[in-house]
Amino acid sequence: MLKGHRTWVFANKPAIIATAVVGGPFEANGRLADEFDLLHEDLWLGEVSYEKAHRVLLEEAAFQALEKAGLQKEQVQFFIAGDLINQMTPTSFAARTLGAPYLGVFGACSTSMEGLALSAFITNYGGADYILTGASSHNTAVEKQFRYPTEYGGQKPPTAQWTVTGAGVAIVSPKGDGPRVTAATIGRVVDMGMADPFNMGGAMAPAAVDTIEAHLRDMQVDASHYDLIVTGDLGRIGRQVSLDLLRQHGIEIDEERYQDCGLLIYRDGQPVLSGASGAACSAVVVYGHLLNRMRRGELKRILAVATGALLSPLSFQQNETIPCIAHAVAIEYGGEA
Amino acid sequence: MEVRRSVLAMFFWAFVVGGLICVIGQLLMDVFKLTPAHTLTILVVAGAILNGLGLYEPLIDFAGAGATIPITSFGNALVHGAMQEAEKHGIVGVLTGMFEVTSAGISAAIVFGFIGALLFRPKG
Amino acid sequence: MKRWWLAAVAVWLAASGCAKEETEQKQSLQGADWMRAQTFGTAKGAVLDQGPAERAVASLRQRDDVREVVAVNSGERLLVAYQIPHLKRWKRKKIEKEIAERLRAMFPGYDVVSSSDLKIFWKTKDLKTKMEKKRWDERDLQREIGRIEKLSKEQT
Amino acid sequence: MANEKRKKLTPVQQEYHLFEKERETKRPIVRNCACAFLVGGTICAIGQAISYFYMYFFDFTEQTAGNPTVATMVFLSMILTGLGVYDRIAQFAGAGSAVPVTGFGNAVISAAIEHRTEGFVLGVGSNMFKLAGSVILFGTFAAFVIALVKTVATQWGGL
Repeated sequence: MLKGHRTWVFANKPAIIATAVVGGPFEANGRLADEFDLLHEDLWLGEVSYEKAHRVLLEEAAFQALEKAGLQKEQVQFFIAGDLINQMTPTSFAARTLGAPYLGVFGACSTSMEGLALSAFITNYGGADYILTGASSHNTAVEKQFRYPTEYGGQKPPTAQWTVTGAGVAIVSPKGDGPRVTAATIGRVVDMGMADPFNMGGAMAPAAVDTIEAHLRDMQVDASHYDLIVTGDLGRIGRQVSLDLLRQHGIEIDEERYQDCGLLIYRDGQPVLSGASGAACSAVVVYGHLLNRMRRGELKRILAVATGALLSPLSFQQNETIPCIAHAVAIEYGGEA
Repeated sequence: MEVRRSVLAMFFWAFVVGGLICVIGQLLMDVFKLTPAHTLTILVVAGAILNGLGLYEPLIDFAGAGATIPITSFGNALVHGAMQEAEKHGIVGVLTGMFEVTSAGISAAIVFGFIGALLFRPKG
Repeated sequence: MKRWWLAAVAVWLAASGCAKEETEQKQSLQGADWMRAQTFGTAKGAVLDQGPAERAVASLRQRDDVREVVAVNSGERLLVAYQIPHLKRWKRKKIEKEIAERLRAMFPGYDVVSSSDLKIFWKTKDLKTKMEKKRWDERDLQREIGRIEKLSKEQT
Repeated sequence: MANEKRKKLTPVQQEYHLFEKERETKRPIVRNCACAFLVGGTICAIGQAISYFYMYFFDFTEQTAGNPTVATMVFLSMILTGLGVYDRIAQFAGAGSAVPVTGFGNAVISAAIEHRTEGFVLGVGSNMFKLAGSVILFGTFAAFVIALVKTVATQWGGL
């Protein structure tokens, strides 16, 4: 049901019955290492190319989640996922392995919540019993695609972010137990004319603010309604900018309850500069860490706002600015649900 | 003793001059927000221009590797080779002599690049 | 481990490819104590007349843009190698030209080779030290000077 | 570059740019320059040592020692790039490791290693110069123009 301008409210509250997250070596050293189902020591995952390793990450996460939910892959009716690589081949190839009907979605780093919103919408209206949704990214595959060869010695400025190696998937079902998806707000493309690909957080912050504002307005609640509002991968700079921007727009948010996945995932000492990014960043933190906290009862209501920068190396080289987007999904567990 | 002194002086000036050229590169990257590729391109062209003005050769005499190791020397060497050949063969030499002096850097990069691709894979 | 072998072979190839002539390599500076060898003066033990070389050295020593000089002559060949004080190396090309002209004027009948190159300096000094130790006949000396001369004219 | 772009922006965008700029982590320019100086200087000093090595043990003069020195530096750069060390040094050194010829080598070699998975012909062969190509192009073209002007000036202008 549409509420306000661009928010869906899901009357049936589809449940996230199982989640699984897989990470790479850098994540294994991170703060959230315990929240992963599977961690790899080798960035190559024993494959011959980073792109193949990328695909394997998503496959492993998908099979882990199926196992946890006690499902066979044939029972999955739709697979909705995406990544950052050219034409999304890692996800499409993983879909080939799964054999499920597949919708590839691209929202850059906001793919995870885009997929979750769509999955919730479909299951809410009886479109499916089980939908597998997720997102993945692989640090070096993405670096190779968007920036320089991984061994190239280019100095990154302190505004740069580190792409997460990992995959996070969730199985959404209209029945069953687990955190429930109550609402989703679809973002619109916001372009503030930022053009520095080494400062994604600064570029994406306005998109996050736009979506959060729209969500709160459509739902007619204020920020304190949520125990936690978590953005996807704004990093240190983007988080600060968006927080100040929200306050400027008259939305009071408790700083403690406004977190960023890109800052949660790694330790302070890791050389990630401004924080983490990548399609897997929000997927891994939300489906791993945050849903675990909800299951433990530490959080009741969260709003996950995954942010994405919709650029390509081509558009950047042609001097285009960076259009950005953010999708918000409200998740509840326990309480009056 | 005297020779040792001039060797040490050469090390010192190589360090200082080479370091300063790198600082210019760093300023181009940080202040003007240029990509490394743009920075290196500018430096190469600058090296070629300095040779054209007759300033780069004295710098090499003075700073040794401090002037030959930075990428600016690449532009210098291209002009140098072209001029050398032009003196011998006239205007056609400009085209044919260009890689006379620079060939070492490029061929080493090509050969070792290929060997590297045979031996290594990216560590990430 | 195989990698390291290949790498080692590559280094060896690079190094050996650069040594152009085996014979010249042998005459390189191994063993010669170039740092402490006497700089000024001429080869005393030499039977060959080193008069022109001595005069060239004496003449260049007066210049303040020359720090060390060493010279050898044989027949009508005169080889002069010198070092320029570091801060004057900016004008190296000019100094080299001046000195070459001056020496050519001083020794009209001679085929004069002069260089400020460190390698040429080492080689010339080495040659002179050897001349002190053993008798050289003129032809050998000529050939050796010719070799150094060729080296000094190489461009790349 | 930045100014030209800014003119095209709407007032809202311009306002946001200033807003964001205030909160952006500044590049530590002084520290970066110091690191670039130290590392770049050290690389050049190593280059000087290598060229003395070639002069002392082989028959190279100050002039001719340049080429083998450059080749050796590129070789060292290959080793460090292959072992995954060069990009770590670069994050610290910035231009200090990018500007010396080792950085040129690193650009070629890293691209060659990176694209090996696409095969030797289509991957390594065609991507090797994707970063260093512009250096060669502009260096060569600038040299061509300069040498041409200089030759014309000395040959016809001089007479």
